[in-house]
Amino acid sequence: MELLLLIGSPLAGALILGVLGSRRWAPELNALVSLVTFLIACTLTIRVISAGNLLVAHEQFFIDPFNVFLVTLTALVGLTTALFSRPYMRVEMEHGRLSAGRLRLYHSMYQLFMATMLTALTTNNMGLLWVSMEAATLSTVLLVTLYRTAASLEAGWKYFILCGVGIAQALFGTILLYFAAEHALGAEGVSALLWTHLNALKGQLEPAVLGLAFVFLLVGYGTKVGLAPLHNWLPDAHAEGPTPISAVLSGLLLNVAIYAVVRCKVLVEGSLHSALPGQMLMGFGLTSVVLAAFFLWRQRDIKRLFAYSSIEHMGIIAFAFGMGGAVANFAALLHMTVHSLTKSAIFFAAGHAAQKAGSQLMENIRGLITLSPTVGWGLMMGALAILGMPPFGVFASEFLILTTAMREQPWATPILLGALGIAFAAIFGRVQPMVFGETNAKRLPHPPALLPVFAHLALVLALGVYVPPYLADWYRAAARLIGGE
Amino acid sequence: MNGVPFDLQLLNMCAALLLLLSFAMLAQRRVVTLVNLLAIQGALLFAATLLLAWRTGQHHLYLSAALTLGLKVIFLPWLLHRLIRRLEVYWDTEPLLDVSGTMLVGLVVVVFAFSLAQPISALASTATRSSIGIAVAVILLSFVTMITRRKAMSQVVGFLSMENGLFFGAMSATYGMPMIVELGVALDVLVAVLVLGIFFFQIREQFDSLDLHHLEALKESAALEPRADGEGR
Amino acid sequence: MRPIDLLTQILEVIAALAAAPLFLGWVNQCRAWLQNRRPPSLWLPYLGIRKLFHKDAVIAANASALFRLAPYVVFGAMVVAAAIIPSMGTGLPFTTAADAIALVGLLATARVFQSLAAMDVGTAFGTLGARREMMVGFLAEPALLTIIFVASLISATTALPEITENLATQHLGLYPSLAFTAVAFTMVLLAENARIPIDNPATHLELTMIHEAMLLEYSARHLALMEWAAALKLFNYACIGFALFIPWGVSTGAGGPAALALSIPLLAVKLALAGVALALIETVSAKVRVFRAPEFLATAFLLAMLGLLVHLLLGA
Amino acid sequence: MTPLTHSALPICLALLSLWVVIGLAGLLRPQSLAFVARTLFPLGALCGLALALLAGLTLGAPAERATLAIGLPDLPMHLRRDALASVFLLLLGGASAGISVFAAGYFRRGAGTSPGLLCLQYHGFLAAMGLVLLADDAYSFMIAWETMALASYFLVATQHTLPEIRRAGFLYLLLAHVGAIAILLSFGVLQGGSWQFTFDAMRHAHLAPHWALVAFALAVFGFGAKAGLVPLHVWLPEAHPAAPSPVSALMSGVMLKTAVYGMLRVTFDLIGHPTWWWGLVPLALGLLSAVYGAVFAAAQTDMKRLLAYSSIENVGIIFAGLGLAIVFGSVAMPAIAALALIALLYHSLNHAFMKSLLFLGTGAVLHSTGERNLGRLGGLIHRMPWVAWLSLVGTLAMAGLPPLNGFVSDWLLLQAFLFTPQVPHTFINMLLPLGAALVALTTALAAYVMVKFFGVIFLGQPREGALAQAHDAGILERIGLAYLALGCFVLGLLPTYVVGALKLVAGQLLGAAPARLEGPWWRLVPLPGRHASYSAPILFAAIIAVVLLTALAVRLLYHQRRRRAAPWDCGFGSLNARMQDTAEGFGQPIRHIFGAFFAMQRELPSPFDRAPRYRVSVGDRIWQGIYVPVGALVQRAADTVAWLQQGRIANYLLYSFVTLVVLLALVL
Repeated sequence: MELLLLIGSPLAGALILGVLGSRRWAPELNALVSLVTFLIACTLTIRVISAGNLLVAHEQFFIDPFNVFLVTLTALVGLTTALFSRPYMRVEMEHGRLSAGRLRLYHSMYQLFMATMLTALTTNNMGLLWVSMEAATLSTVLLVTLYRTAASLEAGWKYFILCGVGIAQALFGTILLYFAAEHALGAEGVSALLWTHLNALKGQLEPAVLGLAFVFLLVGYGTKVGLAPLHNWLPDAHAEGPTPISAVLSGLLLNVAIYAVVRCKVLVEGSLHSALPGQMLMGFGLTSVVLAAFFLWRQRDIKRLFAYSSIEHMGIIAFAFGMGGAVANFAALLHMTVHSLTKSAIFFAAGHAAQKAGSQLMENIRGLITLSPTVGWGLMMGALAILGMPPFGVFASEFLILTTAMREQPWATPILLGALGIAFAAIFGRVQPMVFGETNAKRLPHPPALLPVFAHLALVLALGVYVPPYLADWYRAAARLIGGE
Repeated sequence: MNGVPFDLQLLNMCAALLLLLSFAMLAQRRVVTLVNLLAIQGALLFAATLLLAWRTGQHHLYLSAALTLGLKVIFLPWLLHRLIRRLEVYWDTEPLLDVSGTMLVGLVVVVFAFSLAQPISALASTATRSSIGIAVAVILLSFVTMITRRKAMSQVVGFLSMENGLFFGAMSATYGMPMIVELGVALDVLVAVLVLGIFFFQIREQFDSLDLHHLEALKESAALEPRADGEGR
Repeated sequence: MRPIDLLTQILEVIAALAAAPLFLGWVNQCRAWLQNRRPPSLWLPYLGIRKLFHKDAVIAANASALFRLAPYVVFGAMVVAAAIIPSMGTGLPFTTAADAIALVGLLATARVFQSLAAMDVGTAFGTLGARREMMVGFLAEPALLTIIFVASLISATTALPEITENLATQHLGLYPSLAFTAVAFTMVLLAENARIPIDNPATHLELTMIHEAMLLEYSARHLALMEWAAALKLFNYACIGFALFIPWGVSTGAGGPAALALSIPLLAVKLALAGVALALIETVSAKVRVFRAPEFLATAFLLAMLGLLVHLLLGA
Repeated sequence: MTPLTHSALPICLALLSLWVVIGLAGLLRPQSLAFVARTLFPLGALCGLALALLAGLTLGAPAERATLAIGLPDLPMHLRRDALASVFLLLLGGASAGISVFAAGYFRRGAGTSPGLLCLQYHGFLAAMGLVLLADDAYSFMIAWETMALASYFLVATQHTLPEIRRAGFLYLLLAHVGAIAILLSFGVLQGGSWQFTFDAMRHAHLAPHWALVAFALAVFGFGAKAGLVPLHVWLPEAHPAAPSPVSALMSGVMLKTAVYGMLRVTFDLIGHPTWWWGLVPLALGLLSAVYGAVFAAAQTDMKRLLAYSSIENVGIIFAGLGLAIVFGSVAMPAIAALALIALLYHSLNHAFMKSLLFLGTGAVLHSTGERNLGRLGGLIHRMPWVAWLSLVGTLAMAGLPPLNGFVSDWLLLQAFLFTPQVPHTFINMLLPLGAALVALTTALAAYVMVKFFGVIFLGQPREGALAQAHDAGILERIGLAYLALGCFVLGLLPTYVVGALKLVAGQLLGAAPARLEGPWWRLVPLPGRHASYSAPILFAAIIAVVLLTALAVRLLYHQRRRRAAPWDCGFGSLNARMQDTAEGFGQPIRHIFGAFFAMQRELPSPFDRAPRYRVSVGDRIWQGIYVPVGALVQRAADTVAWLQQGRIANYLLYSFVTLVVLLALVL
């Protein structure tokens, strides 16, 4: 029941805002809807913790430890982002970069996007998963082009085409999956695409077909994850859209995509009994980390910089899932959590910074700490956190991943570490002069409301020094589900 | 082809024609003709679905056939033609690779696709198992089409023909997907095209042309001028 | 601790204080002879010191307390050093307080204070002298330490009396390593005591002087103490040389009054000979430019290290 | 006593958290100096003093462990206090107490970070260093380690409006992070297949020799980067001067020692049984750093850079001692190994006090003159006698002169060096005495450097008119300086007690039962059965006695008449301040002799110049030889990679297509 509400509330919100989205109080409404969604997600979580997995609506939807924590995370970040976008978009309106109509579009699409992501997370049907992934793309494409600048249009176009093509591959992969399933358990139609069923008898699925299927699925969903070399749309889309969208794209959509990949990997590994899928993931992961590190070295646009850092971290996560095993999966899940929290926080801060400076070019952003200490410290702390500086949570997950890598894949460790070092130099060398240093701009009249930033960072910090036991158990359960025996 | 029932022959015929069409698209430069080819592709797909439905007597296939007819044969071509007329994009500029070269690549791709589909067809119990390879080929060929084109419009056409290929693949491998998925897919395609429409106008008003070389500004390979203050190095 | 040892200790310090200027005078006399000059009186250094003590002290207007403290510290360090070096007997009670390394440390303390005092007034010459003195010092000190290492490796201790006793008592053997170090030591001695070829005690030619440049601002009792300390320094170095290279004749371990009595004239003889040798060296060699000084001292350092290696190679 | 020995660890933790609380309290009224500086910092100092006392009292107590509920789910935070940790806690608390008192008087309102934030960073830094010493598993160690780096980074960047300071901070944090990565790897190797990251697991892990070697090498790299070991030293002369002086003092005096601690922990405690020739690595690097640091220090013209380079020198000496300890310890000569170990620990303690003292001295000078360039200072002994005379103590100690503390550790180290003949490897027999000679050279150079430092700043005539307005340090600053100077004296005059305490550590690390100290309290004997001995109190007393006697004699026998007059100008013109040696001039012999070390650019005036100017800049060959090329390499790689992304959507589609095809071919 909660489940349907969970998806229903943002859908309803999308409809309402589609009509009223341009009103003065629309942002508040937007935040309110997100709040409702978040509350539902919380009740759902409690329910799952107490009662265990759920299967509802003719088994079309289900909740297990793996997706429930992602659902909560998504709802949470959705809420904070809505809160952040309230003042932010107002300022954008004042700067005249947005019209009322666009704002309406923005609000309703925002909710729609939430709905699609929640569906993708909670559906049990691989076909529906695909549909909602595609829908997620479609709902955000127009948000990326919200400003109608040349750059944003280009970004949107690339986003649309590359992800569209990618997702098409995923569809074919799904078809093959369906084919294999049908072949295995006879033509019982609908249920043949239900993940739970497939998972139950993954042993009988035809390896040859599943191998092919996995390649298509990996390339398809991997495009949305932004694994190099399929990542080319990502920096553009993340950099050119409005900041709240960048935040949710980096913080949530990537998670959802990698969630899809992992779901598929579980099935395929079950039938292939070979390390091939894992190796593919690791290959993609390493490539992404290394390439991203070098791209980072040349960035001049603040949002592009952090978009590439998202690619880097997706690479790390993919690598971890590729290694598999209880610890690695655990670490990967933890990393997904802290990354989405940190990265969205960074985008909030960066958005404010760019808004103050009136430019996303980093050499135009200087001396934030004197300009507006909260933004400055937010950006600095966020950057340090994302760079894996203790005691932030990112370090915890990276520590686990690296140590596991030393055991499982010693050859990869130096590569990873080298890339991390380069990324550190690149990002920190650019963030420092933005935060510190002197500026000729005048101090701001009113400090921006950065509650979301510091809320996120506080959470990340807490996760760094202390992972509460129930959360840990929850992660462990998820890891076990993913196949870390 | 003795021993093979007639309707099946027809099906294989459709498959062969689909492949031929993809090659035609690969070669074709006129955008309008491309759209027409797309429409024909849709029509063939419709026919194939109908045949299959009639042969296997699976009712949901009739529905999806209807969907195909409505969406891919009538609506999309109409929409695209309208766009073309509104935006005056009739010709695609010279492709990155000349026709014969493209054809050669296409040939290789087809061989690859067939070898790819081999294991699947081997398992398939459907009557149309042999045409899975063709479906894969169509998908990959439209991929190549998209790679070689420079006009946004023709890329879209390639994209749609890829969807057709997918549809055909689903058809020939498993007699189509579960209904709910079919509907979802159809919906997505519809929305996608609508979004595309909006896009075209946006791009147009921005660059007053749909030529993709306008859309090559965001890149890394641009030479960086030295940063304002030499920090971080 | 036997009373005889205490006696030796006291005698040594007194002898050092008393004989140091005399030794200086002797060296000067020898130099005069060798250079066919009429020799100055043997007692001239005493007279100079006495005269200085009677004069009024003239102190630069901007001199700090450090300036006036330094002479006493330098002098004190030299006296204490004299108490460490076994010039007559090896059973010195005080030597447990400081071994050879500490001795070098003491000399360094004296040098540092002298240089600081020279910089205190802030004249061109003062700082120039201080800089050159430290330059000489940082090359000479490690050389001296290395020399001592050789000796202490031979006799497995860094306590000076025991080194001496060790070298004096065991059967007369040839130590090639000591040959090297002896040469090195002579060079260090020349450099540290501002003798030709590094410095010329007899001149005030500004561009070349080191030691005198540092003393330019001093007068009266302070100067007297400095001069006396300089004489003591020369005397101490000579005694270190004896202790390391010609230890024979000092009253060792169980040596009673007789041995002590014997050691005193022997010391005198050694000093006399040393004075002649020093004068000879200074006469036959020419003063080198200050820029060459580092090379001279580096040679000393290298010779010492060579001695070290030779010792480790041949075990002797 | 007994209650202490059993509950020392909790109290330590309490004190550390108290530091954190004090730091946070600074945020209550971030702008109020009266509250932050005059109230909180003295509290922090008391806290440090308590920590030092506690550590000193419980040095000999058996090791205590504790496990906190925080940390990773499978790896809660393990803590352990043993003799080794205690010694460094003693160092931390003891030195920081004086520094904090000084800081209380030092921090003024001005540009840059607000006092409250500064207070938080400062005390966070202290607490992190303490936690580094107590951590007993890899995760909490890394957390403490990086927090330490981070806090100190923010402190370095206090004056962040200056580009060179930002550059320094960046370089510092980057190298610190790279070093941390190496340390992490080292731990990853050390756990040796048990995949338990507690130090206990590492102690019990049995490593294959080559793996142990890898771990050791990584540790040398990681901790060397923090300690400023050549060639990883480049950040140090940038970062230390950049920070406010109390922070420079903390970094130089205390933080570098945490690297030494880590090195000892890994080598003797976690690895356990190093092979003898490993010791040659820290030995060689240490000697290199020692000479390198001393030479560069002599050539500096900025007083804080000079001290920073001198820190490199001292770290070098410490690492040389470490090398000796490893060599001797692994050829079954525990007594001498213990001697070397004691020497290096002793030197760490000494350096903590004397270098902090000097850095604080420069801080006071900086405050009253606003000048860091030696070329514009001079004659301050008249204007600021307190600072001058207290700094003199540090200067003499740093120059390694008896009877102050610097000499004791040098003496012990040389004793250890000289005890080689029994080593079964002739190779080492050859090598070590040469090392001793190098140490001697370094000490002598240090004396040179220190004379330059003190003489140019405090002595002579003021080189600038503005110096006439210089004022002496405030009362709190004086207290801090005096405290540290007193520390130098105590460490110098009562070596037997210190050595006695350090023997416990040697016993813990080398497994050798600490031999009872022989000889009376006033005489230090390096090894049982060695006849060399050194008695600081007696020597000191003797010198004082002779000095007093002489003064008395002079006073009794002669008159005390004295006149003041202008200094002797050799008859030409009047002297002016520009005639004295500048810092460059004082460094000239060094540049002349060690020219090979430097990358020098000189501008010599031509004889016809109206206003002749002589300019010389001394560059670091290692920076130009290693770091610049590496940076260029990465840049080139980045440019090459960037070519992939040309903005053409067709290319991107091609990438996807190729990827798809390749992967399909893989599974086929």
